[in-house]
Amino acid sequence: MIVCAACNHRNPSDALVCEACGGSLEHFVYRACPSCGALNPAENVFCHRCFDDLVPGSAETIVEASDIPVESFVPSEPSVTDREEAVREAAAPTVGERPTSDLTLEADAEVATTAEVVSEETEPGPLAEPQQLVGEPIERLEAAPSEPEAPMQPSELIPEAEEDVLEGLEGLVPIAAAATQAHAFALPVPPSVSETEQHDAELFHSIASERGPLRDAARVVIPRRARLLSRRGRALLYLLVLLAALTPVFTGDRTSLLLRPRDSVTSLARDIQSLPTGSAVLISFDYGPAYAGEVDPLALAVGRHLAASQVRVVAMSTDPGGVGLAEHLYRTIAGEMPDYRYGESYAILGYLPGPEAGLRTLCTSLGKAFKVDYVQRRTLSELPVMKDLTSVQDFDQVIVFADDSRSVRSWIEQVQSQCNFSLHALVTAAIEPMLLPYQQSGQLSTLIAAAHSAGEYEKASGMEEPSLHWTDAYGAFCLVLLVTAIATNVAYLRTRARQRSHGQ
Amino acid sequence: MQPLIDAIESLLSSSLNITALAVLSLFCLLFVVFTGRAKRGRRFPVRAIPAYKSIHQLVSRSLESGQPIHVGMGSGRVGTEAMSEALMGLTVFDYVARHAAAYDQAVLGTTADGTILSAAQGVLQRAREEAGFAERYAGNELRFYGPDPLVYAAGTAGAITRDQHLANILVGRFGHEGLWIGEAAQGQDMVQLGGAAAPGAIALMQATLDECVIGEEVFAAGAYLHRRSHLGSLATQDTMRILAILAIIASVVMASLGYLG
Amino acid sequence: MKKILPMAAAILCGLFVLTDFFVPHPSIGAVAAVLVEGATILAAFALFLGVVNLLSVHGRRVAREARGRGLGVVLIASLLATLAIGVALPGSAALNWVFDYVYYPLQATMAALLAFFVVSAAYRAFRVRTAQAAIMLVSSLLVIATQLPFGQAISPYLPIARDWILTVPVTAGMRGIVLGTALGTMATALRILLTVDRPYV
Amino acid sequence: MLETPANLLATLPPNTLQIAGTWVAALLTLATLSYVFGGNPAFRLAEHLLVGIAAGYAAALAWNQMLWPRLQLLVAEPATYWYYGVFFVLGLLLLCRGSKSVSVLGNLPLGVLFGTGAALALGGGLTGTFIPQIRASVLSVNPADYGEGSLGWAYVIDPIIVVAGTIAALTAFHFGARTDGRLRALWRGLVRAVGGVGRGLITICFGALFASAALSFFAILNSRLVFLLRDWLKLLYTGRP
Repeated sequence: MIVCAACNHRNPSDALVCEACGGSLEHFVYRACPSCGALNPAENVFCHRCFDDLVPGSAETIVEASDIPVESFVPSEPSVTDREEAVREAAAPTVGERPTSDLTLEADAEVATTAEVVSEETEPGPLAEPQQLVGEPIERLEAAPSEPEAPMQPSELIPEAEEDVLEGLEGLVPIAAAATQAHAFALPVPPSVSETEQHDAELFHSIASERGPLRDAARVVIPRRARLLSRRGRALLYLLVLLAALTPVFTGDRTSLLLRPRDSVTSLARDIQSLPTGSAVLISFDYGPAYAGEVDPLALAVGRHLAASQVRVVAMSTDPGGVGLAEHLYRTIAGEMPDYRYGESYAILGYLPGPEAGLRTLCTSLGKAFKVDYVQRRTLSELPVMKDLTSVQDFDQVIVFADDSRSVRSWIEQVQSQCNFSLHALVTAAIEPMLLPYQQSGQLSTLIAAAHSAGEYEKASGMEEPSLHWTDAYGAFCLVLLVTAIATNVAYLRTRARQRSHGQ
Repeated sequence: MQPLIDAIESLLSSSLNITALAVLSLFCLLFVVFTGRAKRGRRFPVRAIPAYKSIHQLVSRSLESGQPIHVGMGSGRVGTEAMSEALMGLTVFDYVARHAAAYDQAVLGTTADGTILSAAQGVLQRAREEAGFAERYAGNELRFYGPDPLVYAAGTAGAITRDQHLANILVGRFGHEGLWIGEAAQGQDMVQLGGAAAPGAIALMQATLDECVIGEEVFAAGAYLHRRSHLGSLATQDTMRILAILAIIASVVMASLGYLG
Repeated sequence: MKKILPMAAAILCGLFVLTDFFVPHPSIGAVAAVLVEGATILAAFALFLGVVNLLSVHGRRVAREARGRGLGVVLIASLLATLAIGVALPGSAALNWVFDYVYYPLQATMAALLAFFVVSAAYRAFRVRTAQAAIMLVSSLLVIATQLPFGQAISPYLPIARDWILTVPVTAGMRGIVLGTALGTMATALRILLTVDRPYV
Repeated sequence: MLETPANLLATLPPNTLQIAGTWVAALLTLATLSYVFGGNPAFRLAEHLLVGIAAGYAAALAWNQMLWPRLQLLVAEPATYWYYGVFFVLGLLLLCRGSKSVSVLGNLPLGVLFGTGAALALGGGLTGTFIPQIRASVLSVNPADYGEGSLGWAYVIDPIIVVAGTIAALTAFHFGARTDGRLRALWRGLVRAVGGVGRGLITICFGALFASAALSFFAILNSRLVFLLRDWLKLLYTGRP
């Protein structure tokens, strides 16, 4: 019985494809035990659970096989080399007709051939490769079916002892007497061992008892690459990165004077600058704590600019961690500007789960998406800041801070395509390349990679903070990457040269 | 009756939906035909993908050496768009777990999402039951670390480096955490394979893993491992690919000649 | 019954949600929206399953293994404490404190480790053994060089060069990957909807 | 029970908590960063703390934002929100997965999840990616559309690269490898050649994404160092708190 891996249907042992679902039975050749139903590897003769024999008749085979030495055994044809045939020949005279076993044999042979049909290909085939490889432990063993394997060992061992060598030896040694008497022998004196022999023996012992590295098994599959980076080399690289990050502390961040806002940054700053007092902006904090380090400085710069321009801000998030970040950020801004009050100047609506479906509701009604706000748990209409703001269309600008291109795409596809407004995406540098096409098509008004834009934005908005912009560090980091690239190739060339000289 | 008429009217009113519906019908038709053929055992030769070949070998080696394989299924969530990637992780786990179960050996699966965890629990329990060792199904062979991707990375890297594993297979929805796990386990000298569909993730993973499946290849895991019926979808994808390319060429020619917008 | 019911549920839910994509009708849309919302509810329950799993795996570690017992206790205690504070006092100062001073720095620093990992990965990926590695090295270094913060000061063409690389060859490559992925996603989804694949029974 | 310590905390001056928090955060940051020098007990402690807190925080959020509000709606207006009841029952069935004996009950909610997810993936993949991306690749390659004379020829290079590159990259994923017959062999050779070009483009794409991601990670590392140096050690000049 072969059990289908896909649908668990139990098929007869000669099936090639599952009777129920049509799935292939080629890779999973396991047999179900006829008595307890447990699945067994194909090469098992006995069930690994109840120890019943898996292939009907195999048990007798073995019983009879074990009888072989007792009866005078007729050795099989010495010329037979093929293992399978030897097995058959050996089994045939003793066991006699065994239709079931032959059937499995043929079936298995067929399985093997279908495998080859798929694999016959000029190029290392499709499912071909798998078969050859997985075939090694499972299917090849099956092709030489496990069932007659047991009789095989006696048949290989016995032929040399054509007669029973122990015949007539009974009673030669009086065991009972020997057992009751005290031993009269002294231990044999060990022969004197030469130093070389001693050394050899120790060497042999150490080799034989040595435990091989376990993962060698895996490395057979994918040859072990010469370890590219030693522990020390790795530590050195990491130290370089750390030093690169700390460069501005030593250099005083001189290159930040060279910092010039890019066009996209300038245009966003201009857009915000041109907003009249009292207009409203929706900000979505679609990033988690992991990437906050990158996005937060830019979000803070934009938030301060909005606060200074007296624009109403409504914040929300489609990332569970984003609400906490928004709150933290606005606590900072409110701490700096005493007039900036929650509920009047800004509000945090909360977390909107299920990006696609959730965002779609923003087009119709904010109140439907957010029953209450996040901080004061009041309904949205109770908040003064929400005056005349019922849906996303009522906002003058929408700014999305994101660390996942999917969330920006949801904003474009689910919200912006439904109701028109200008959408600014301020994202991590990692996802910026994936969103560039949307900027080109005009769906995104602005696309800014956050990494080092905070300083640029501060310059563009004229609200520069007297702090380091860390620009030296980025330059140093580029150098580190360049050094890495050179180092790895130099190391590579050296190993190759060494190999070549070894080869000669 | 009225809702039906409304529905048909609204269907006809949008051009995108007609195109989409036509493409979908074509896709379904091809899918049914090719899957039927694949089920009947019709051969469909496909190119070799080294990583899947290695998974086959690794599983055999794992059974011989008794060292478990770790399958990381990532953070995709069933019930959302990310289901497809998550399902491929589950398929690879299914393959590894069934082999491990039939030889009564250990396996480790990790995920960052509860829905995949519950599906994987079903897969593992079924595999153990079928092998006849239902009692060997223990909760700690499947682990949940999450739900944040980096939390998953930290938890998983810790789990696979604590115990000796033969190989680390990461298939499913991954982001930057693929790099995290790959590099953290790098010193452990275990074979690392994997794949993801998102370009941003795979760019990092292929730099750190020994072998990698890229983009669409991830969705072929079933066909290359143990599900012959999945070959039908590969044939469908190939046909659709050719049609899409022809459509692009034809439209580009039309657009250049000024017939389109 | 054990199999039929989940299969029927899968097909039925799938059909409703799929129809909503092609037939923009309010009543179908409402059913689909309920199903999608229901999926998020179920995901929330699944999260609790994950928490139970985490507790049991580490509980077992604490009970049976000598190694790492203390760490297991730390994990369980921090989990239960955060859960208790979060459920009992949502939006409280205590929860904010845990978020700001424990959760946030831990996660952000885990992400910061990626800066180190990316360099050691680069050491492997930038080794020019194949043509592919060479292409990868060149394109990486080009993009890195062109996105320097003071690039604009060095040459106004650097950002333009970067935009060209990212909008022409990279867009082409990415579009190929994305289209292929879409094909794979659709085929995988169809396998579920037509019950060729049934991972849930 | 939890109220008392919360009240106690509230009576402390606000700065105490902040300073204590900064110290805790700084020590945890250092513990995590110590992984640079290899695995060590401090990192393992940070790792376990993070796993525990993340799970607890997410579970609390799921309860507060997802389950509790809907449960209240269900209790308040069972006639309108009856479907929440259905999903709560399904959710409880899903929890049965945790136990070996009743694990089968979890199949039904998983069926719902897989069905919904498959439809979202199919619909989203088709209408969100497949068709729009094909449409986006339809660009005119006629130089006359881009400008007069040689200017047009210069500008037309980009759309040609994009269109041809998209086709090549898509071909790189072709699975079929049938080689019987001369025509098929020719086809296979074509697919392989075009796919090779596509693979090159994909690698360029990977290189660019790798570089952008590296920049992203480095920015995060910087922010942690800023925290350590400015907020904790107060070594750097601080313009504002």
